[in-house]
Amino acid sequence: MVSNIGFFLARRAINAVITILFLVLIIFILVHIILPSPIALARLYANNPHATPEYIQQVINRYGLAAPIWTQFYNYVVQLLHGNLGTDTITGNPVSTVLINYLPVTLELVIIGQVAGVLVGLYTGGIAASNRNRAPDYGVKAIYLSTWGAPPFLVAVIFQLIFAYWLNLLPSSLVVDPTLPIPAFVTGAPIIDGLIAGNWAYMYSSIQHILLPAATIGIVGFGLVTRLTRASMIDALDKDYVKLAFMKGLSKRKVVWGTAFRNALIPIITLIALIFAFSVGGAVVIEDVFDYHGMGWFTVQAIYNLDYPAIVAFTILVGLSVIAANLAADLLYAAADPRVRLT
Amino acid sequence: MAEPIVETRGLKKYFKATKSGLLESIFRRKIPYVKAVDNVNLTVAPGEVLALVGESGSGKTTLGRLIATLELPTDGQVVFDGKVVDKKNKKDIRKDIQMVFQNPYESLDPRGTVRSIVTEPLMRRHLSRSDVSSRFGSVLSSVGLESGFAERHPRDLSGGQRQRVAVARAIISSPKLIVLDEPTSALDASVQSQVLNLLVELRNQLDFSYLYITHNIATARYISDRVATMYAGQIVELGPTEKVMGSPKHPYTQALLKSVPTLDNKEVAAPTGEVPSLVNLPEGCRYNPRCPYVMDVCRTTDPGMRKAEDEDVSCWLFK
Amino acid sequence: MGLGSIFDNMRRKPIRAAKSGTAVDLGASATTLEGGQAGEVSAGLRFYFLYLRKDRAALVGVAMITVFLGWALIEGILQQVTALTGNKFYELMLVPANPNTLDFNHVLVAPTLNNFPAYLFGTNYLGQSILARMMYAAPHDALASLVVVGSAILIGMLLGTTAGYFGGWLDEGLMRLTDAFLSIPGIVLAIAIATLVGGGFTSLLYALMVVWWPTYARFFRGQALSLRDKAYVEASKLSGAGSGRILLKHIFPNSIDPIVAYATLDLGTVILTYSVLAFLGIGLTIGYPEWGAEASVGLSYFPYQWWPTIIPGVIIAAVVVAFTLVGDRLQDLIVGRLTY
Amino acid sequence: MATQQSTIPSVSIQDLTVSYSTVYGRVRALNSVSLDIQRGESISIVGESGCGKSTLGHSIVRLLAPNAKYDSGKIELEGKDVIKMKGHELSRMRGLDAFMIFQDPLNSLNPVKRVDIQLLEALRTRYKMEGKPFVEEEAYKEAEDKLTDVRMPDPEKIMTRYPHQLSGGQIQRVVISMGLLMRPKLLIADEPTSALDVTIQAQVLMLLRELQRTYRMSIIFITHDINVAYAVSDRMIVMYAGEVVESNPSEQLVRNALHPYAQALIKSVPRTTKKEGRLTAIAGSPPNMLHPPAGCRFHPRCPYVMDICKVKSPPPVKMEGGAVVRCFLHGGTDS
Repeated sequence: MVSNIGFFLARRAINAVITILFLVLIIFILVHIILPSPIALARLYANNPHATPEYIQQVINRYGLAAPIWTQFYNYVVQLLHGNLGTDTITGNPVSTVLINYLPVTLELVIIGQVAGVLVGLYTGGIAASNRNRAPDYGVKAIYLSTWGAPPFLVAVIFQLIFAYWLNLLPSSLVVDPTLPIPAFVTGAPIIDGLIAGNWAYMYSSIQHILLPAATIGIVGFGLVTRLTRASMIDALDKDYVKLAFMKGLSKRKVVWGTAFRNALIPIITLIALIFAFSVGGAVVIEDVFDYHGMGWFTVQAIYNLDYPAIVAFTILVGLSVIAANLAADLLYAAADPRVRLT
Repeated sequence: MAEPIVETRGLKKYFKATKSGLLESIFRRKIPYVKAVDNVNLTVAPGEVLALVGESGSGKTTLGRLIATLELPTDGQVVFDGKVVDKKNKKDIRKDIQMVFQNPYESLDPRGTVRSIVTEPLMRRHLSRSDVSSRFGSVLSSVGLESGFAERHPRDLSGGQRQRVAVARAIISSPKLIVLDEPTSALDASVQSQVLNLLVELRNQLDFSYLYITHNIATARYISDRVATMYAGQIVELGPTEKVMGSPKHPYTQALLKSVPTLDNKEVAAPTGEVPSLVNLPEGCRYNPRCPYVMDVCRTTDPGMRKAEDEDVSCWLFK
Repeated sequence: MGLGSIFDNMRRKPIRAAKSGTAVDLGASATTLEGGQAGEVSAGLRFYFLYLRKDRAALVGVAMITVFLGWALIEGILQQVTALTGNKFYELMLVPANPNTLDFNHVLVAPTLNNFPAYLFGTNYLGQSILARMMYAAPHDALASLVVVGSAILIGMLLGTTAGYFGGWLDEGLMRLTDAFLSIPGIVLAIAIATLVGGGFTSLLYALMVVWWPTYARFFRGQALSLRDKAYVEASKLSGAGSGRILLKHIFPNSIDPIVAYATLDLGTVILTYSVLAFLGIGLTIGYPEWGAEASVGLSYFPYQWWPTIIPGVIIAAVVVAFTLVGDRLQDLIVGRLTY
Repeated sequence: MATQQSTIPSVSIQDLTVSYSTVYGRVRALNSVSLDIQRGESISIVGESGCGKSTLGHSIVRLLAPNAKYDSGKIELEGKDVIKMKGHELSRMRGLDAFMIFQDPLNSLNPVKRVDIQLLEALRTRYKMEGKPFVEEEAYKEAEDKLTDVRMPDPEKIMTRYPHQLSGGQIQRVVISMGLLMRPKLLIADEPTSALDVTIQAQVLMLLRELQRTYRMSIIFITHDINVAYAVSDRMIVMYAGEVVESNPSEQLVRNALHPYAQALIKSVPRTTKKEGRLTAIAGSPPNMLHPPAGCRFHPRCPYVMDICKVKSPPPVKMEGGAVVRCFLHGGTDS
């Protein structure tokens, strides 16, 4: 008999699949509502302004743009399943190759930045909640309000100003020192590839280069996490079992972090995907300011060159990775909360 | 005995214990049911106050909601004024039913004023404006609230005042039956007796019949003519209040009365064991795991309702 | 789906008086008003103002918001008058200098007090006064935030409340649809839509409107779910009210309060996203300055001339923080988490 | 385990005043409350919602809400003033000197930890405080025995369960056994049975009476239900609007209460034994703690109100039989 947790995860997996279908449907409909006529669509796919009518007609036939909308949707999905995301107009090669060597760079940056932001956010949120309405609470509130409100490019620019130009501690842009030999492509993420290839110089340089952008992403996600943690911790601290923990003679530190924080963590786990999406959104701008050649930077170039296929593909990929992140969060949630595991 | 206002015949209400969707049907996973109300037969005569006494999980609130047509039964029937309640006619049957709820802080719309809340039941009656305001005035005074309260918001009222407004709303459309779901259990002792007195006065003046649902036996004794004690979804004893309270016959009713602390006797005696889970109920009589007089037959077959003098008891001790 | 659950668990947990006990004794966050239920926050604007007045930081936030929205309104009307009459005098009346005139002998002047107030924030690489351009561009940001949040509330209320109230397949469908939208970061989806639709302020508005409504749909769904079981809704059903009347009379009005707090905070987030998109060069109308674009253009002269990027960034941050501050405090109040 | 017979009272509260700062202003929840509890004595504190009984309970073990403040007064627990305690002293007091259990069984145990871990956690701190080495098996055995002491059916199974798998009654029993493991000299129970069913409540009340006799612990039982208070305590304290209006042995209070509010409270409770005519209700509604009435706080609702009641607050007057009452009907007009 499939245990209860099996049903919980199976239900979440089915929800994820339906959500992905909706995701693709949304993008497809958006493209087709905005550019209803086959000619406009063809110009999108061809994407050279002075395309001749014959060339456009050729494109219409090749992509079957004149077909009824449902068949177009059907083969759009089939193309997607085969990983064929159209051709990238800047580089000319298929979008999928563009994604393969740029997306891992962004994912590595976002994950490192987010982990840092979340850890710091959890700690400060906890501190703010356990010293409610006293100095630390107001201090933390001031920090998270300003970081929440500051545009990512402002934070990026200020970090560059302080650490790169004045203190000259860290490089102000690029993914890695361009002069160094590039290790074999394994995962596409610079630090990990450097590690696998044992190319310490390359790895060290890419760590140096990632620090500032990652810190900026951390700051962007930090405000959201601190606010959620503070709210969740305050709710947890009001519960009777926290009072009971005090009654057992446990010290304030043990009660706040051992009992209350452990329970406050559960609602936050469910929001990992939301924080991840928030950080990826920030990454687009941050990579542009730091000239950090990841998928975000590439998207900004794609905006200037009206490279639609790349933009649409990136949107879908980000959506898929956020849904995957959410499934992972559900797993963590089931593991962390016995009420889900053993109803 | 005049025609009963409301009667239930073999009434059952089962809830799905787990979320049942596409997934469960694929794996044909047996969905356990919570048997909240299981084969209940009772009647309420015009102008009578029937009390439903039971602990949490006994199904008394669900039974109250079934009779108030807020829920439709899984099996069996609710017969109101001779008409069997179903999806179609439940809307106009509701004209003659009103309800007062437990939590005073959730029974009144926070954004409404006392006037808008109390006159809401008359919306469908298309009465003239003067009719509505005159009825509103008389109803407000009969629940002991000055006319100054008309434009106030629920948040400016105390718990007791809010329940008075809820009672006013219940009687303004002069219904035949008012279902009172633990109307005073969320109130302080002193305010509780104010509301209980009010309910008794209104019943004597305007001759409504009440279905009074409570876990507090003392209030049931004070207000009701007949009382039914419920346990795990079934009525175990039903009869005149003085009889049932004075000389309870069913072991559970006896245990219930002995476990209530009062100012007359300090000693409290409690039955052993826990309230059974409504999903996998014990075989035979549901009280057998906790009953001091348990016999073999109790562990196998359900006793069903039996006559004992002018009471109905569901227990093998009686033939 | 955990994604939107931040909005699901925002709906207030009903305060269940202990089964046979009375309301919570004068406990932690009690606001006992004339014997009212502890923890019951009295809705209504009177209370919000009373509360905000007591909180200095929130007062600063309210002041900044009024200045920003007030100026945006005045300048916005003046710009409309100019558009109608064709006479540029009106829109430049209150602006310290003409935001669009090029002045090559005052290029990249650092912020100084001389020629006050034009050069208070210095000039950009075309010699245009940054202060004038920021003031001139304010109406767009204000309009964008009000329109986007307004439309999101409308769409969200209609879809979310009906889905939450009626439940069943409608609810499941909406949940999956909003999950799909929420899985794409707002900025990324806005980029995709805006580039597809093509340039201009209106295309950016459409993009943001499409991106913004799901959050509010989840919010209203959560509200409807918790309100539909409330006793006063059941009492209304018993009085013969149909679903339509219940939605209009009881569900919508009671969903408003929590949304006011969240929307105040969200106005700031819209301005933030809008300026980031302008920074990336999306939705720019020729000849009309944008806060985000101003910072982006200044980037190429960074770090030697820091002010063309940093100053617009700081102004954006100040406005967004003002909205966030007030919204955050209101939200703590609504959820009753606030202890003074 | 006999506690040593010493003269100092288990708890002595003198002129305690506690106030909450709320958005509406400062609400004084306790207004110069004085109370002594002898060792091994079981008292109950009765009052309507908002009268400050729960605040009094929480203030003894310093578990007040963040927005609460000790305005004045002293709380001596085992001879030491609780209000002045800091850090280590505080965590030593909680557990060894006093233990408090709470109302809502759903939140009383940490939902993410098993029952045995939570019980051992209590034992670990007590062993540390007493300087004894902590031996896992020995502690596990002691915890299991305590569960049997509280009439828990098959304790081995309960130990391995999570709180959400237990019923309300079982959770309260685990919490009580946790208290017993700490061997406190004083047990404070804040409406422990209010959220339980009548039959389960009776089981817990019988259990508390029994434990009070076997462990010679002094118990403070806080409740709004005067019947429960009478069933479980030797002496009853009646509170109204943040003040102790009467303190009297239970038998005396029930037969002839001195303070008008206490009398009205007793008369307003419907009896299960016989059907009576109208219940005597107390007029008006509970006081608004933001702007409490001047003089004696019960005067707006009191049938015997005199002019002096509207102006001056009656001082506590000692009556024979160990009763104390704050009402001008019983003297106190001269001071």
